[in-house]
Amino acid sequence: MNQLVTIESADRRFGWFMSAPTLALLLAVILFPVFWALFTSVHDYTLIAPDFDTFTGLQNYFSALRNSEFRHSLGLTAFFVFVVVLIEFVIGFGVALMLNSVNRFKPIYYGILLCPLLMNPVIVGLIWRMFLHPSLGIVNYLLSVVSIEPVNWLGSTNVAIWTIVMVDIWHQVSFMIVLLLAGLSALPKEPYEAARVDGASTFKAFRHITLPLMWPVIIVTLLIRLIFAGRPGDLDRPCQLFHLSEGVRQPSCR
Amino acid sequence: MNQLVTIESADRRFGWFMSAPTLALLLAVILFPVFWALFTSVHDYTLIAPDFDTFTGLQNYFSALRNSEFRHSLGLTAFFVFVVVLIEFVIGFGVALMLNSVNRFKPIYYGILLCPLLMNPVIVGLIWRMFLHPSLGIVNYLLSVVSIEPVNWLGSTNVAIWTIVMVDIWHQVSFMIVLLLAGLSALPKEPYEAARVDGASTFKAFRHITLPLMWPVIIVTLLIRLIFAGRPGDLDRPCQLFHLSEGVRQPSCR
Amino acid sequence: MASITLKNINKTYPNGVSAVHDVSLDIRDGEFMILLGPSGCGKSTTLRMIAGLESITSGDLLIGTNRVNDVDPAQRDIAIVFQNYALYPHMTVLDNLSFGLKLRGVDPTEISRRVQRTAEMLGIHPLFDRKPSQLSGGQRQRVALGRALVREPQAFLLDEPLSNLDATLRAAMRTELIKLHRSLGTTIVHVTHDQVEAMTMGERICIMKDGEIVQVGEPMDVYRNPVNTFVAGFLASPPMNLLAGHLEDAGDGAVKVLSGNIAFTIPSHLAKGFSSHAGKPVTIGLRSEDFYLSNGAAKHTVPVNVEAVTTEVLGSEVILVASTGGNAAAEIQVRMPRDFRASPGEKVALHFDLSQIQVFSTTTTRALPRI
Amino acid sequence: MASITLKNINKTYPNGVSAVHDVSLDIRDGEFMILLGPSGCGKSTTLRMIAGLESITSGDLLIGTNRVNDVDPAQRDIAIVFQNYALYPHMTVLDNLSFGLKLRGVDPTEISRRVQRTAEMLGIHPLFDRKPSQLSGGQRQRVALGRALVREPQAFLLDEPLSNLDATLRAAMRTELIKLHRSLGTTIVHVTHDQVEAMTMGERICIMKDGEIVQVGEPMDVYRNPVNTFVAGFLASPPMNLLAGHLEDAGDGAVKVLSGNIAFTIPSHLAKGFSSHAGKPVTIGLRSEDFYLSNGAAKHTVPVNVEAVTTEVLGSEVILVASTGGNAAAEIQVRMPRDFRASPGEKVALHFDLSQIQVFSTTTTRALPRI
Repeated sequence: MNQLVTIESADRRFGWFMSAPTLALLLAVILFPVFWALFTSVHDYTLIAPDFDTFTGLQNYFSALRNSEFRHSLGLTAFFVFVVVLIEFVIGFGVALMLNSVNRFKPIYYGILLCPLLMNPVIVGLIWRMFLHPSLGIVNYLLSVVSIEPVNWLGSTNVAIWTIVMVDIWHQVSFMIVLLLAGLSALPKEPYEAARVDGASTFKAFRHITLPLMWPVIIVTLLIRLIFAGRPGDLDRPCQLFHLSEGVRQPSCR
Repeated sequence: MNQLVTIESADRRFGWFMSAPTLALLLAVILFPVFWALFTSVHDYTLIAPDFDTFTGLQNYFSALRNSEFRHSLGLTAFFVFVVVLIEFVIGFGVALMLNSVNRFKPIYYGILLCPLLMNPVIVGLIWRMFLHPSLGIVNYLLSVVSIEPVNWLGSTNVAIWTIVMVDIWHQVSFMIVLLLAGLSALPKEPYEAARVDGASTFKAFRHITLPLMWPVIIVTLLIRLIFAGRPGDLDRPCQLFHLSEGVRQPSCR
Repeated sequence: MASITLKNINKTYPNGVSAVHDVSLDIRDGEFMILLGPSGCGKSTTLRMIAGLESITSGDLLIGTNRVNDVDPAQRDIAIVFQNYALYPHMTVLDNLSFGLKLRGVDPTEISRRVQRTAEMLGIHPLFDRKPSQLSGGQRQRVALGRALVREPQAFLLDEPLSNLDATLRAAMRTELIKLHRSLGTTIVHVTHDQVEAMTMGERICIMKDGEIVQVGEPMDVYRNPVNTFVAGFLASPPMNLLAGHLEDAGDGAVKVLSGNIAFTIPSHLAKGFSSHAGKPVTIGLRSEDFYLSNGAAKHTVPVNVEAVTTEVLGSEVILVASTGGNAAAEIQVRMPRDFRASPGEKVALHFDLSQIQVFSTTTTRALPRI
Repeated sequence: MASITLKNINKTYPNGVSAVHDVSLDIRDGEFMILLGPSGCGKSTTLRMIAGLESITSGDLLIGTNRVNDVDPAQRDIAIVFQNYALYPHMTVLDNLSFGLKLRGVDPTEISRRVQRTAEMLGIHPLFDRKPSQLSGGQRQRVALGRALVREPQAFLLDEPLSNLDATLRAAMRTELIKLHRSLGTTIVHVTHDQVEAMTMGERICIMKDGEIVQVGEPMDVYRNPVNTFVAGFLASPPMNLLAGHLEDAGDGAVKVLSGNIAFTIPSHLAKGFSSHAGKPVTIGLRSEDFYLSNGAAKHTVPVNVEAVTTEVLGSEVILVASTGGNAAAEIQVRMPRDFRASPGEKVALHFDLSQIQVFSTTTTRALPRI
């Protein structure tokens, strides 16, 4: 009870009155464009004739959905987001679990993991274009060493989407690792000792203790990644894609 | 001592041997492109003739710096990053301090603050382009109401940089607020009570307790924002800028 | 130095929870007052209201003769030592000690003089350059105490400052605080849930329960004459043995106390007040140290035959846990001399000092007046 | 049930810190053994090595007759109750209790039977659906104990399980654990830093300091015959009074003990062993309960005149803090009857029971042999 009420309530009320106007203004400034976007989306609105007498309801959404190119884009985006986040999660959780059992040099691993995240996405695109060049790239060279036919990583439409998925994973998986690792290191240590004495194998401890305790972190991590991966043009994908391949043009950067 | 050594060391060694190869591979995959980028930057390297017999040292860097367009870009970027991060920090810390004294509805504030961050940058660009339209935009309309001359927000080069700064702050300040607010809520409550009894005013408590205790968080927050703001083409600026104004062309999206 | 007066103080939180209810207490100038009670009894809230860290819902708080309900904590000229010490984590010990004086604009040479003197008194001057995280629990406790002392306030408020120390250190700090109070003569209000601290340190004890004051008095007075079973059970370790029983009129103003195998006849000169309660159910209170092995050890002893359940050999003494038998079989704890031994099931003939018996009404839990 | 044998056990951490040094201890089948010592003495590390949570650097650990140094904790068939309880935070009380049995593939009806019986014994069956975060400290403690009990292991290891409870609950759990041990008869190893727990609960006490065993023995044996000043000072509250002094030969095998104003002549039948140490500096140990106000209270009493410094009135007894005066002025703490009072500075004539005197070599801190 003492912890909850640390400031005298009169003081708190005073502080509240002082900051309320500023906060209200701030929230208005932040929210207005958001609502504006929603508002215009249900009106027949152009900059040339900005009047709202023609409420069109979900008309704009329907016409977009009737457009087959848009549907194709939407499908590709959904597929891309789902695949990228799923693979990143599996790799990320695995690596996070491994790193969590390492006690020494943790800052070094964090540093290495953050490298791709900090890299300029333009450079990421250029570098991977070099690596994946059909005839001159190092990847096809390595494949030829083990006698595998060279792959047209960026030219073929079927392959290109997977190439993009791979590069995106390379670039973003660290984000997942770092978040999950933070969650893992915040788990209490004691239940694991209790489980060991209770007779739990490493797998059972993972299944019955780590997973249930990590649920909140897992869900938040997946949500964040889904939101970011689902924002076309966000983070770095558009330009990275653009630089990766002129074959797969990015609509938002056209 | 008990807390530090929670797993039997033999077990730890075993786990380490199991995960070491995977970790090593992972780190190699992550680090290779990074080093590759650094490596090519000091060689005369093209995809057509990918041989490294011509080590050029910092030649590439110098030639870039000799290019006046590059220098201009670099200067603009540095100015932009510095101004954006500084203003965001001041606003962000202020808002975080206010929000920290609010106990109820915290999740709602967090939700509102996260709205711009989650918004598609393309839409952000489009919306603000509407708002800032020289003759039809709401901003110039509101200015005209209080008898201020309309401003050419996006056309004039001198004004455009500040417009971009403003929109970027609108879009990204929440990030700063959320990080600083997390830092503030993690501060211990007790020293403030002690300081109150010791006779510290709100300002002195801020100066002598909040600031020194927040230093690590402040530095990390500033670093993260500097890195992200300094990544041209990252997050959403390039496309947002691109959509904001055809007048200010973004080099990485050309 | 100043007196502290609480007049009908109430504390109700915005959510309607009443933490402190109609508390009135006079703390005299220079007094060492203990607020004692189990956790959640409102003792800490009361202290925090005196400090000004909690607002007062209704009632008057006076420091000296000034009503300070709405005075800022900084202006009340009191110092508080928190349970978790609440040191400034980023400041050295020296800065922790001098911060309060600096804020008040005290002259630097005066600050240095006072800090030096206080630190020497507490033996913390070799620690001046350390941060709180580099100190042991006992050292932190001393720094927190030092921070309060250098201010030379009108009163010290101590919020369970000894509860995080180990037993040896706690005993030492107890003695030290008593000596400190004796040499400074400043008013001290000390919140604790430890009955040993309460008995040994306080000039008076104020026992609280559920936000209300149950009893206020000098330690031995409260110990010998608890107003109800709560105080009786709280103030000792092992606590007073409380047995369900009832009273019968034994004629001539004497009463008979019955509980299981126990049947005491209390003569009229000890039991004047009890007789009016004859025929009603009562709770009988027998302190563990009022039992003797020989019947000549005290006046008015009566025999009590019990069956040993277990003995706890503490070295310096033995606690006999024994059953009083009968239908209302209840266990009592008895302090025995250190060479006493009894195997489980063994019959032990004890003698109880009848002049020390406490009788409480079972319905109200309040002590029956003796006279 | 099984015995636990430690043979020359060492624990050295990779960073070279030696936590436990050459510990050999025989814990008999069904014994209640206490590991007692200050924090950092290696007692918890020893317990964790028995549990298998820490590796053993060298030496042999036997449970029954099997060397288990390299046996997985799950296979050792021991249960441990942790200081912080280490309950599974996401599981209900019922799941916490049955998890260990489920992992071992015990039949569900058998699990339910055992969990039900254990929960009833501990009174936690009404809490089956709660999460640990919804339990009070005492309830968590019971669930942690229950989780160990349902397993019906060969031995229980208790790592300060009572240290997070308040005084009343701790005293109750102490009694409950003793009864539990009596009814189950299982080997129990109990780590604690509380001398009251050690004295009352253990069949034997193993006192550790700095990673080594200092003394092993029955509680009263250790209490009466501490091997050195560390044990003497650790095992009681207030601790044994230790005074610097020296021995002189008094002829006829008797010795004279001198410390400040104190001068005792110890007759030869008590002091055979002491005389060989005559002329050397010694530390004299006087237990606080061996002082009396009348000289007939024990054989061999000798007068001690002290000056009262302060009195701590505990209700059931009084602790007199007094100065022995002289040049080597030292304070002693003396247990007095509850009606004893003395104002500061008052002279008090005490009588010490000379048969209880302890004499330690100042150089080695070890007790001088009495015979």
